[in-house]
Amino acid sequence: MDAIILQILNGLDKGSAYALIALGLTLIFGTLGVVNFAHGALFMIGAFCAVTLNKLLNLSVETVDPTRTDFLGNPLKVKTPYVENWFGPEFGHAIIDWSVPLAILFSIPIMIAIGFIMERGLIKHFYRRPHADQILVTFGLAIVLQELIKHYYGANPIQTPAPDAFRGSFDFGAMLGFDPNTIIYPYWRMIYFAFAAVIIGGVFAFLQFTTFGMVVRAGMADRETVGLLGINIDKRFTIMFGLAAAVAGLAGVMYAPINSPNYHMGMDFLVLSFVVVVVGGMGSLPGAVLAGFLLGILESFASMNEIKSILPGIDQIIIYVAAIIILLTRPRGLMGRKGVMED
Amino acid sequence: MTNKLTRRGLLKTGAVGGAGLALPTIFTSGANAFTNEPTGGTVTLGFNVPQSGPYADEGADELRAYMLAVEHLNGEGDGGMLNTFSSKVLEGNGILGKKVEYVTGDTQTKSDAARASAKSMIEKDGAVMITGGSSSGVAVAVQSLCQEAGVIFMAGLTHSNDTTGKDKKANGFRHFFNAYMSGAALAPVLAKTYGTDRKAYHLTADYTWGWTQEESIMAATEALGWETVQAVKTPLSATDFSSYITPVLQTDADVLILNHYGGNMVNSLTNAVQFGLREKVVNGKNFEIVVPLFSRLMARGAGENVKGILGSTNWHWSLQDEGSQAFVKSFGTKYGFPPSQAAHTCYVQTLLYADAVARAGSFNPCAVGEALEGFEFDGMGNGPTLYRAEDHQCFKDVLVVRGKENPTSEFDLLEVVEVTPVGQVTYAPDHPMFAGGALGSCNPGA
Amino acid sequence: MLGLNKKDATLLGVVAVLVIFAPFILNPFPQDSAMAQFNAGYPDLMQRFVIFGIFAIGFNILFGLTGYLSFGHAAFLGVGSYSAVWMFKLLSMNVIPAILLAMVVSGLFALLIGFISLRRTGIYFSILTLAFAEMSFRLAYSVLTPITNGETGLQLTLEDPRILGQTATETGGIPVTSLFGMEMRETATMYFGGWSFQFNNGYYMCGVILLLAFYISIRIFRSPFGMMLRAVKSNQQRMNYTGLNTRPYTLAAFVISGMYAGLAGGLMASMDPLAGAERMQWTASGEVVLMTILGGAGTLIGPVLGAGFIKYFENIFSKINESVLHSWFHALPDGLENALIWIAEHFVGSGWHLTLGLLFMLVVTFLPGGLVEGGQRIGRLFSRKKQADKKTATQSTPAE
Amino acid sequence: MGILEVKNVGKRFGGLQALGDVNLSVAENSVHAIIGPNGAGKSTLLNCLVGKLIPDTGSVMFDGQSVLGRTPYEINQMGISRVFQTPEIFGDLTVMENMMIPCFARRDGAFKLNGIKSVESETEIRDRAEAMMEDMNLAEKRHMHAASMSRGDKRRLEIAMCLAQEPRLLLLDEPTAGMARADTNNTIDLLKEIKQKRDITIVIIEHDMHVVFSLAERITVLAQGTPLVEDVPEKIKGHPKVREAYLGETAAA
Repeated sequence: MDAIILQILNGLDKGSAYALIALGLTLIFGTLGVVNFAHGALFMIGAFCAVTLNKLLNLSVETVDPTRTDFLGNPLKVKTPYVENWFGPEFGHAIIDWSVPLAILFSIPIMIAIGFIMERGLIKHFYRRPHADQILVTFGLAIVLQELIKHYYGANPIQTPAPDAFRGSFDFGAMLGFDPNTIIYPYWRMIYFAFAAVIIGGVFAFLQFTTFGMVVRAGMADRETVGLLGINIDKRFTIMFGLAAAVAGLAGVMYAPINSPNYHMGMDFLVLSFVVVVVGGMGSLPGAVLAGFLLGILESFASMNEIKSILPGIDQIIIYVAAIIILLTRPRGLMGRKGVMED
Repeated sequence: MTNKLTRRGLLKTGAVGGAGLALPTIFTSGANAFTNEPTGGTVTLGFNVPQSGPYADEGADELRAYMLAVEHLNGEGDGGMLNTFSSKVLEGNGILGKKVEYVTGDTQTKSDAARASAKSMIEKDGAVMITGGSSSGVAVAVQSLCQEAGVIFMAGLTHSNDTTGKDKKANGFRHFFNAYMSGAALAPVLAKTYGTDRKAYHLTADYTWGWTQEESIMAATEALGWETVQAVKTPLSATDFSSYITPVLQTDADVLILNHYGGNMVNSLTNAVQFGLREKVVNGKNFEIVVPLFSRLMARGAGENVKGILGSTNWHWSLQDEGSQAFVKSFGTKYGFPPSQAAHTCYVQTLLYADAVARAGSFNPCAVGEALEGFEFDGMGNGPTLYRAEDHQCFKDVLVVRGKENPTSEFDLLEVVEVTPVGQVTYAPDHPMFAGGALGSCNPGA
Repeated sequence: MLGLNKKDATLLGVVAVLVIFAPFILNPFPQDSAMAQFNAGYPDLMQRFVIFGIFAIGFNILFGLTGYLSFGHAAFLGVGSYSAVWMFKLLSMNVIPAILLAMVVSGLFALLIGFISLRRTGIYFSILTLAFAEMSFRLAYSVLTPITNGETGLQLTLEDPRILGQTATETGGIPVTSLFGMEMRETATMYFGGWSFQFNNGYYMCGVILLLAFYISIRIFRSPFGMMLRAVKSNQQRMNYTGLNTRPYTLAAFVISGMYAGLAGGLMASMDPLAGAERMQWTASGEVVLMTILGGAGTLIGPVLGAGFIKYFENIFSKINESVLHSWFHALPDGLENALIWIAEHFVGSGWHLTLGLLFMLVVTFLPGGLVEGGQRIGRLFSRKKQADKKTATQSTPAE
Repeated sequence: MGILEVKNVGKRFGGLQALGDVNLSVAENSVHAIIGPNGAGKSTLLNCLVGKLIPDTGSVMFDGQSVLGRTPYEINQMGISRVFQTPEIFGDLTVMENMMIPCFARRDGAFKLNGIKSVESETEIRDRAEAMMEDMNLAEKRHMHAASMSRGDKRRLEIAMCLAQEPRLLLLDEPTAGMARADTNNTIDLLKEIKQKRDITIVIIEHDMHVVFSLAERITVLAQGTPLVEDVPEKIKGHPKVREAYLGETAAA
C-alpha cells in the first residue's frame, strides 16, 4: 500500500513537470497551430535562468590566502561572493541559498521577453507556412539556443540546489497514519507539485475569466472571424507566446533543484511533451494537463519491480504503449477538438 | 602553432609521380606495407572524442590532453610525463623523427557517428592511430572498425569489461581500468568501512556497460559476505529516478549501489539524497550509497551530494607520485585547471603509442602491437603497469575515492581513500566475466 | 527515354553524372592546400551521401506526396541494418541477400506499423509512428540486446557460423562484405598533381542503387499512383467521394518508403557491418524529416540535396579544429588571427551544431521551397529569359 | 419503386433530434429538390445518404441495395456522387489531373497500384478527361492549379468530376450558395444541360427558390427533421404550410 502511495506521489510529481511543459506547448502548438520544436529549449532556458542567477549571486572577489595552496602549489585564491561582502556573510549566504526561488521572479520577465522576440522576430512569419517549415525553423532555433547555452555553461549538469530549508524530506506517511518512515517525500518535490497546480490553475483562470482569454479562445476556434471583428488577434497571439514561454520557463526554474540542468535537457523533454500534448488531444488545455499526469503516474507504476519482473523493459516504453492505445481507441486523444492538425 | 594541414601520408609518394595519371594504387593491396603508412615528415593521429551530447565536456578535456601530448611528443612545452616515463626512447622529436600532427572528430557518443568520424580520419586524413571516446559502446564499435581497417586503436575512457573481454581486438588497447577492477578494489574498502553484513540494492543503467558493472560489483561484494537484495535496471533515457528510488525504502536494503555514469549518475545520486536515504537507519546501520565508477567532472553536477560517497576511479590529480605531478603541472599551467581521469588516460595512451612505435621502429600496427604486448612501464601515474599480452588490458593500481567533506576548490571534490595494489585487481585472462571473443590476429590493413 | 519525359530524363542524367564523377567533384582542392579540409570525396562520406539520399528519397515518397509526416522512419532503417548484419553473420558476406532481406523485413515492419498508424491522420499519425520507433529503439538498446547487441551495436565476430562462406579469413580476420567477390571496401586511388581521387567499390555500388532508386521514385511521381497520392494530400474528402479508398494508397506509399529506408539500412550495413541502435532513435527519424524539408519536400531532387547538406556539415565541419583554424589564419597579424579564430571556433568543431541550426533557420526563412528553390533562383538568375510563365504547371510543386 | 428509397430514417445528436422520421422516394431520372429552413435537417439527411453519417433508425436503399454501413467510397462506387456546398476539389492539382482522378476511379475501382505506367501514357483516361473538360468549358484551364480558379469554375469542375464517373444519382448540396445572380443562372443552365444530355437522377438541396423552381420536378419540404409535404413545384408554391414554415422567411430576405 505504501509502495503504491509513493508511486502515485512520484507520478504526480513527474506528471507536474510533464503537464507544465505540455501546457505551454499546447498553448502554442494545440491552439496557435505552430509546431514548436523549440519549446523544450524554452524549458531548458528556464532552468538556466536559475543557474545564471545562482552564478551571478556567486560572483566573487578573489583574495589570496598564502597559508593554503592550490593544485599547482601556488597560493590559494579564496573566493568570497560580492553579496556576502555587501550584505554581510549571513544574509548574503541566505540570498545565495534562496537563488532558485528568487530566480522565479528573475525568469518571468526574461522568458516573456524571449517569447515575444521569438514570436515577433521569427514565428510570426510562419503562421501561414506549412507545418514542415515550422518544424525546420523551430528545430534550428532549438539547436541554436542549446548550443549557446553549451558554449557558456558546458555540457555537464550544473548543480542548482534548493534552499537549505527545503533540501530534506518529510515523513508524509506519519501524517496519514502509516508507520513512520514508510512514506518519505522530499519537500522540494511537494513544492513542485503545488507550484505546478498554482500555475495550471492560473493559466486556466486567465483564459477563462479575462476578456483577453475569451478573445484568445475565440481566436483559436475561428481566427478569421475574430479578425473581422476588428480585434487585433495577432497582438494577442504574441502575448500568448510570451505566456507559453513563461510557463515553460517557470517549469524549468523549479525543476533545476530536482535534477541538475544540462544543455540538452530540453531535447530530452521535447519528444515527451509532444506525446503528452497529442495524447491529451490537440487544442485542449485540460487534455494536456490530464495526459501529463496520467502518463507520469503510468510511468511510475511501470517502474515498480513487481511489474518489471512480469514485463521486462516495460518502464522503457510504457509512455509510448499508452500513447498508442489511447490514440487508437480515442481518435483525437483524451479531449481533442475536431479539425486541429488532423490533416 | 605551425601545424599544417594533415593529409594522407600516401600523398607524398603519389605527388612524386608528378602530374598526369599515375598508376592507380589499390587501398587494400599494393604499394604500402600497412594502412596509412606515414611516408612524409609527419605522422597523423586521430583524436575521436565526444564534442556534442552529454559527454561533451569530458570529450573537451580529452582533447586538451591530446593536444598536450602532441606538444610534448614534438618537443614543445615542459615534456610532462616524458620526463618521468620509465621508457626513455622518446626524444621529443615527434615519433621516429616524424612530426606529430592530429585530426579531431566528434563521436556524438553514438556508435554510428563515432565510426563515421573514425573512418573519415582513416580514409581522408590518413590517420595511423585512432584514440579517444567516452563510453564503452563507442570504444567497442571503433575498436572493431580499426581492426578491420588495419590501424591501432588506443581506447579512451571505457570501463566495460567487454572492451578487453568478449569484444577485444588485436589492434585495440585499453589503459583505463574496468568494471571488474572497480569491484575488486572497492569491495574490500566497502567491507572495511561498512561491515560485511550488508544488504545491497543495485540500480543499473540498462545497457551493456551497466550490466557488466553490476555483475562485477555484485560478485565482488557477495564474495565478502554482502547480500544482494535486488538489482533493478533503469532506462538510459531516464532523467528522474524517483520511481526507482522509492522502492528501495520498501526493502530492508541498507546500501544503494548506483551503476550509473554521467548524467544518469548525477540525477540518480541527487534523487537518492533528496529522498533522505542517507539519513536513514536500516537494520541498525546507517544507510549508505556507493557509486562504483566516479568521474570528477560529472561529480560536480551532483554538488554536495557526493560528500562521503565511496567509489573508484582510474586516476586523480591529487596523486603525489612524480608522473602525476608532472602531468598535473603541465596540464594545469596550460589550461588553468587540473586534468580529469579521462584526460589522464588519453594522454598516457598517446605517449604509450608513441613509445611503442619508437621501440618497434615502425608504425606498422603489428609491430606496434607487439611492442605494447607485455610491456611493463612506470612513471605514468598509477605505479608499475603491465600491458597484458593476452587481452591488451593495462594492469595497475586502482584508486578508491570518497567525496570530500570540505573541498577547497571546485576541482577538489574527491579524496583518495586507498590505492589498491595491482595484485588485488588482477584476474586471469580467461575469467568468466571476460570470456568469449578472441583477439584474433593483428591486421596491418594493406 | 526509359519511359521518362525529357525533363525528368535530363534530371536523371545530371544525377548520374554527379554520382559517377563525385570523387572528382567532391575533391576540388589539392591535398596540400588549406582548403583541403572541405574536400568530401572520401569513400565513407560519399557512401553516406548516397545512402542517406536513398533514405530521403523514400521518405519523400510518403511525406512529399501524401503529406503524411512519419516521425518514426528511422525504425525501418534500423530494422534493415539489423537484418543485413544478421544475414552477414548467418548466411554469407555477399551483400545481395543482405540487402534483399533488409528490404523485405523493413517492408513487413512498415506494413504492420503503417496498418495501425494510418488509422489516424495529421499529428496523431506522426505521434503514432514516433511511438513505434521510440519503442523499437529503447527495446533494441536494452531488452533486445541478444538480437541487437544493444549499446555497442550488432557486429560481426570471429565466431559467426556463416553457412555460405568462411567464419574467419586465413589470416584470422573477419571476412569483408563483397558483391560476388568484389570487396566493398576496396578503393583505387588516382593521383593527379596535388590531387588524389578515391574510387571505392562500395560507393559505386551504392551509387548504382541510388540511380535505380531515384529512377523508380521519378516513375512513381509521374504515375497514376503518384497522382493519387498527391490527391490524398490535397483533399481526402474528395478522394472518398470519388469512390477511392485512401487507406490502401497511403499504406502502399508507407510500405514503399519503409522499404527504401530498409534498403538504405541494408546498404549502410553492407558498407560497414555494424548496426547501432541509435540509428532508430527519434533524432535519426527527425534527421530525415529535416533533410527532406531542407532540400524541398515533394520535389524529386530536394531530399538528396538535403541529405548531402546535413551529412556534409556533420562530417566536415565537426572536424575543423583549432589547429586547422590557425593554419588558415596564420598569415594574419596575431590580434586579428586570434579574433577570427575566436569567432570561427563557435561555428566549427564542437560548434558544428550551431552552424547547422543557423542554416536551417536561414534556409527555411529565405527559401520557402528549400534548397531546390535556391537552385531555381540561381538558375533563373543565369538564364536571362524571364519567361517564368512558360513553365508548365505540370511539375510537382513544393509543399505549400 | 424509386431509385432512392429512404424509409423511416431518424438521427439524434445527443439531445437533438436532427431527423425525425424521414420517408423519401426519388424516381429514376427525375430532379428532386429538398428544401427547408436552416436547421431543418437537410444536410444531415444528405450525409446519411452518402455514408458520412449512419442513421439511428430506418433504411436507405439505392437501386434496391442498402447503403447503410458502407463507407463513402463504397457508396460512391455504387453510383452516387456528391457535390459539396463549398467545392471540394484537389486544390494542389491541375484541372486536368482533377479530371483524370475520377476517370481512374471509374476504370480501376477503389484502389489500384498503378505505380509503373506514367500518367502521360494513359491515353484512354486522358481522352476521357479531355472530352469532359471540353464538355464543361474547362479545356482552356487544363493546366491551371484548381485552387487558383474562380468559385464558379471550381463548382463547374467539381460537377464535371462527379459526372466523369457517370453516376446514376447526383447529390447537390446548395450548389449556388454564395454565388452572384449571374453565376447562379449559369449553374442552372449547366444543370439543365446535364439533365438533357444524360440519364441521371439529381437530388438537390437548395435554399434559393429560384434555382429550385427552375430545376426541380418534385420537391420535398423538410422542417424540424421531418418532411412537411412532398409534391410538384406548382403545388408547393401555394402550399400554406410551406409558406408558413419556410417561404415567409425568404420572401422577407
